[in-house]
Amino acid sequence: MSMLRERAAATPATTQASPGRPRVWFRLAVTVAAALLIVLLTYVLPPFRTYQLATVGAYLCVTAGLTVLIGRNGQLSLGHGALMATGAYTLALTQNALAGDDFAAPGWALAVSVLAAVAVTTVAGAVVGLAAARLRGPYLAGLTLAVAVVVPSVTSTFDSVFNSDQGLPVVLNPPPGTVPMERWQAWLAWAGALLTMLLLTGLTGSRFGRDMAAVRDDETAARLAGIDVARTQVLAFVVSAACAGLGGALFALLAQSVSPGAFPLTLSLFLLMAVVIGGLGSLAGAAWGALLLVALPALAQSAGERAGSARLEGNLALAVFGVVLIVVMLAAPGGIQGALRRLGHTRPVREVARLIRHPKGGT
Amino acid sequence: MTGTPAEQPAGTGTETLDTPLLEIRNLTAGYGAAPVLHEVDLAVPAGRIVAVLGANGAGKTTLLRAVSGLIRPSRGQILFDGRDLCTVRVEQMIRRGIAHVPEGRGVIVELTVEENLRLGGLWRGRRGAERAQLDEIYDLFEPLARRRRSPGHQLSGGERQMLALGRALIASPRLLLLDEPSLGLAPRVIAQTMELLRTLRDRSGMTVLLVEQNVHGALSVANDAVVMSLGRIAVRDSAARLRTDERLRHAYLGF
Amino acid sequence: MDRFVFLTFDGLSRGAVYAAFALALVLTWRAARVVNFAQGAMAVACAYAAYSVSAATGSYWVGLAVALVGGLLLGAAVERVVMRFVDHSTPLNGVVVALGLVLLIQAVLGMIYGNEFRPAAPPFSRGAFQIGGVALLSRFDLFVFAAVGVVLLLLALLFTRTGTGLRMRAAAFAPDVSRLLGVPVAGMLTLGWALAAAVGSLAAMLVIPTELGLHPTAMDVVFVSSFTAAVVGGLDSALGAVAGGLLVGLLLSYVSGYLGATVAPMAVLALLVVVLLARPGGLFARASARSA
Amino acid sequence: MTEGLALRHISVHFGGLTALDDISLDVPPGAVVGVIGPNGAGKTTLFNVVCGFVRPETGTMTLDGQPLRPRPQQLTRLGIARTLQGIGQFSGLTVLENVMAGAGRDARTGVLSALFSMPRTDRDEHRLRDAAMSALRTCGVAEYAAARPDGLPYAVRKRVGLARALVARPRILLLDEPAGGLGAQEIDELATLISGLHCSVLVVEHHMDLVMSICDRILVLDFGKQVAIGTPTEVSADPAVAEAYLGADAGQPQ
Repeated sequence: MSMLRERAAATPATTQASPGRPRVWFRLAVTVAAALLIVLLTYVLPPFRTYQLATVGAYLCVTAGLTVLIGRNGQLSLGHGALMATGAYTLALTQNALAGDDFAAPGWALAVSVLAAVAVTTVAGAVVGLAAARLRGPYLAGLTLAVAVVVPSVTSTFDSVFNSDQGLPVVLNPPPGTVPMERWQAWLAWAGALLTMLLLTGLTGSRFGRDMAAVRDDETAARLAGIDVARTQVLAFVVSAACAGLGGALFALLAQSVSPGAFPLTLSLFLLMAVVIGGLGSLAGAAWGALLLVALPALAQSAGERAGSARLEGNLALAVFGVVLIVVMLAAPGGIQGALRRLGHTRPVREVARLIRHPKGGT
Repeated sequence: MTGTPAEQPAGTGTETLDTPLLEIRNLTAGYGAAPVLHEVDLAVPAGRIVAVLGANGAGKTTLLRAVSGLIRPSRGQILFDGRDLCTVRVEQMIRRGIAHVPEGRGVIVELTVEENLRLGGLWRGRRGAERAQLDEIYDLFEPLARRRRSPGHQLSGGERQMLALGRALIASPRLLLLDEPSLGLAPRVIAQTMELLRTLRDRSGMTVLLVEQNVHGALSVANDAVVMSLGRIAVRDSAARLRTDERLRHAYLGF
Repeated sequence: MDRFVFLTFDGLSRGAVYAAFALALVLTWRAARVVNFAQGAMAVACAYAAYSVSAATGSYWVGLAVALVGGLLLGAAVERVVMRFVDHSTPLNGVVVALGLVLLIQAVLGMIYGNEFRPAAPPFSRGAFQIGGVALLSRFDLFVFAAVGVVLLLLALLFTRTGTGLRMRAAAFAPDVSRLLGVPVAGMLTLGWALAAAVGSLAAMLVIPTELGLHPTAMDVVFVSSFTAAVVGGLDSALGAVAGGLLVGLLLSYVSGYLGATVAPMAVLALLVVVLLARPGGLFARASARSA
Repeated sequence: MTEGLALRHISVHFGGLTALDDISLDVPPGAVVGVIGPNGAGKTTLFNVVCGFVRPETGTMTLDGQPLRPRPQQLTRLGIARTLQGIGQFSGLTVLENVMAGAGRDARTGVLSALFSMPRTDRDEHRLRDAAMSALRTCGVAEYAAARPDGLPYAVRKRVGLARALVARPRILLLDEPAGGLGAQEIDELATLISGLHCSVLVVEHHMDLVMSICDRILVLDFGKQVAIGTPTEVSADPAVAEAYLGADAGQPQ
């Protein structure tokens, strides 16, 4: 029974036992390699595929932030579509303001408006996050849901600024030369995505990532370990909001317009689905999720076209999303990334969950 | 470390005549991977009160939870009236004649006194306990009669104790599992509770498995007793003999 | 003043529907500790079935019966087939699965009926009675009040006067103790879901004719309003849900009437934020009654 | 000035229930103080008061003479750490990360530094990791550093919890039923471990052998009241203690 006798013989464990985070230079190398791969792809793929690739990159910004919030910190947000809209509209407004009458924005305007988009969304995220830190479970879900559905209402009420349902145009000029629009968009989107991933791996690999997981797993124990629960929750929300703002700004650049129709409630649900299916809390899972967000509708559309049914076309993707979401939640809570990681050694998840619910063993 | 294994089976004081009402054989059970009970053997003859004593964490509550099916044993057998209990669902236990008053009494505080009592007889019929049964309980526990419309959370500890007992008695069980009925009660109320158990046993032949921290209260009414320590039965003897047993004091106080 | 009176009655009529829908959310929450985010989609599915049957039979009432029975069955099915197997160790899981159901149900409805609005006629005139030149209530409004009132009454009777109601409450408050007392807790859970879904279907039948018509997402906005109502009331309180529903109905009516319909969702959000920040457990949340 | 932790006349009521009634207690530097009593005696409430989960209605607390009004997340900064009665571990983190999570106050860099992976953050991580490993070694569970806590034996998990408290280098360590769920031999080893710690310890425990062997002083509670206080010998000789445990009509066993 006693494991403690073994201890006497056990050599002090090596520190390499801990996974920790990969060292900076390693992550930089991976980022550079990924960037090279993306550039290569943009030269190989046809324009439409390149555009899809760009969309994956834009989605990745959002899903990466969202998976940190939901998976790492256990806070549910259904309002990230609205945060994306915040970023997108800020980008459009800033850029149009800088562009002047002839829509010829100077080169630095793009950088300024993307930064503005991220900054404004970060502030919005801080506001929502401060409220969210007081709320738990369904109350938090409900509040963020109300945020998600408020977008069209805001754009219609302040239509002199946001121009109601028509939305705003976004001008994007590729740099002069031979870069076609799609390739430029893909570069921009992936620059944002890779930067996001690089920063987030740094954050989640540090004590802040650990604090987030601790708060998620046991708030009381986290407080006793000296972790400021509310501050950690607000931090997670702010970070994920900044990512959503960047993603939204990139979406505006891809679509070259913003309108409330681009940020419906279903977008927020899709994002949630993507991070759940990809694998909650894992940044690699966020990449799977972003890929799915682009690939599944495309697959479903082509299936619908083949079936020759207009009704099927749009809805098949939704149905598949829904079923996959339910099945993943019931059968493989680790998502794709979890399944990949578990290949080899399985863990009886339900057993573990039961243990958590009855922590006190004895009478 | 604590006590010595019993040399004789339970009930050495007065011999058992036939098969015990409840028989636990070689029971190992717990939560998740870690067992709390290790190879427990216990026989409870019909019409007797058996006290289960022991310090916190000894496995007393787990033993009761295993009998009523709230946790499933990983090894061993539990026989009630000679029939296996391990395959019986928790919801069916009360139909078999087993009533379990759990740790913390299990009064549903959101429901009124009368609703809690009706719930005790609900397994029999459509509207729960009959008027006559309720009146019987109110006769037995007069304070409850005055508070029949009060929600459970307004009751005092003693009243909750009465309600929990009354709700179990409405089912007219053959075996009553009681988990620390004296917890948080004044000595006078504890004495009344033990007196009631004695009456129930003597008048209606009810069998009681009584988990207690209040050793002397429990031993004042029990026929036999076992002392548990670290998930095993360390001592078993007649209640009368255990009252003055040095091992008992040691199991609780370590000195 | 006339306008204020009209808006008040209109708000109360909408509020009654929100109250019913919020009550359905509370029923599920109390039975299963899950906020059923799929309740809107489930209710719309029943409404589609109802109007299909109405169209085939020519009778609104047969359709209404179909909606109610369909709600019972769908609710039971969702609990038995899906929700029962969700790991509820964190509230996140139930919410995510419910959202998956939303996507699935809305997609299936879109495949069957198409994603355009279909007219849904009310059984009674929506023209308002005039009293002293002031438009007060329509026949349909009266029908709404009557239907919601009957549901409230039936639920109140069920929970306070019947053994089944007592079992359901006991199972929700204390599952383990209830099992020891012979209550089939799993069955009560299924029943709770079934009842909640039926009440939700009724609410959909009452609100859809006053909106643009049938659409797979027709209940999304109603869900948000009703959820707000349930939260404002405190998710555990049936009375709170009714009060919250009427409050949200009135708020929306006044805001739409005086400030414009587009402002309404912002008003709902504002109400939710104010209430949740002041009382994170809702206005009618009881101080934790459980003590050892 | 009183050194160490001092509680004076602490009272707590929950509704009509008296959880703590005028309790005073000193935990001097280096001492091991035990709190015992039957179920519901108020032991955990006493801990919750010290940790700031429960505010006492009356009474004061001081730490080294300074008034103490604790908030749970600031405890470690005050030099107080507590283990939890249950397991209270972060199931999503490894054992090492669990312990590192308790060492946050050793970190010197902020969010921006972490976002941009500054070398300073790396150095922070190394420092935290070394501290955590050394705490795990002290508790004899270093070989489990890379494992998830969920699959581990109960005794190991209890020790990981202890390591997480120790890594904050507390001056006062609160142990909430450290022996709960452990076997006899594991309890003996735990006693050795606790006796070797270089801090004051306040321990709530049911297991009498452990309490009697490690404590310098023992406070006995029953129904929120102080029944006895003194050295293990004094307490075990006090008939009121036997009565609290064995019931009202407990005679002195011969």
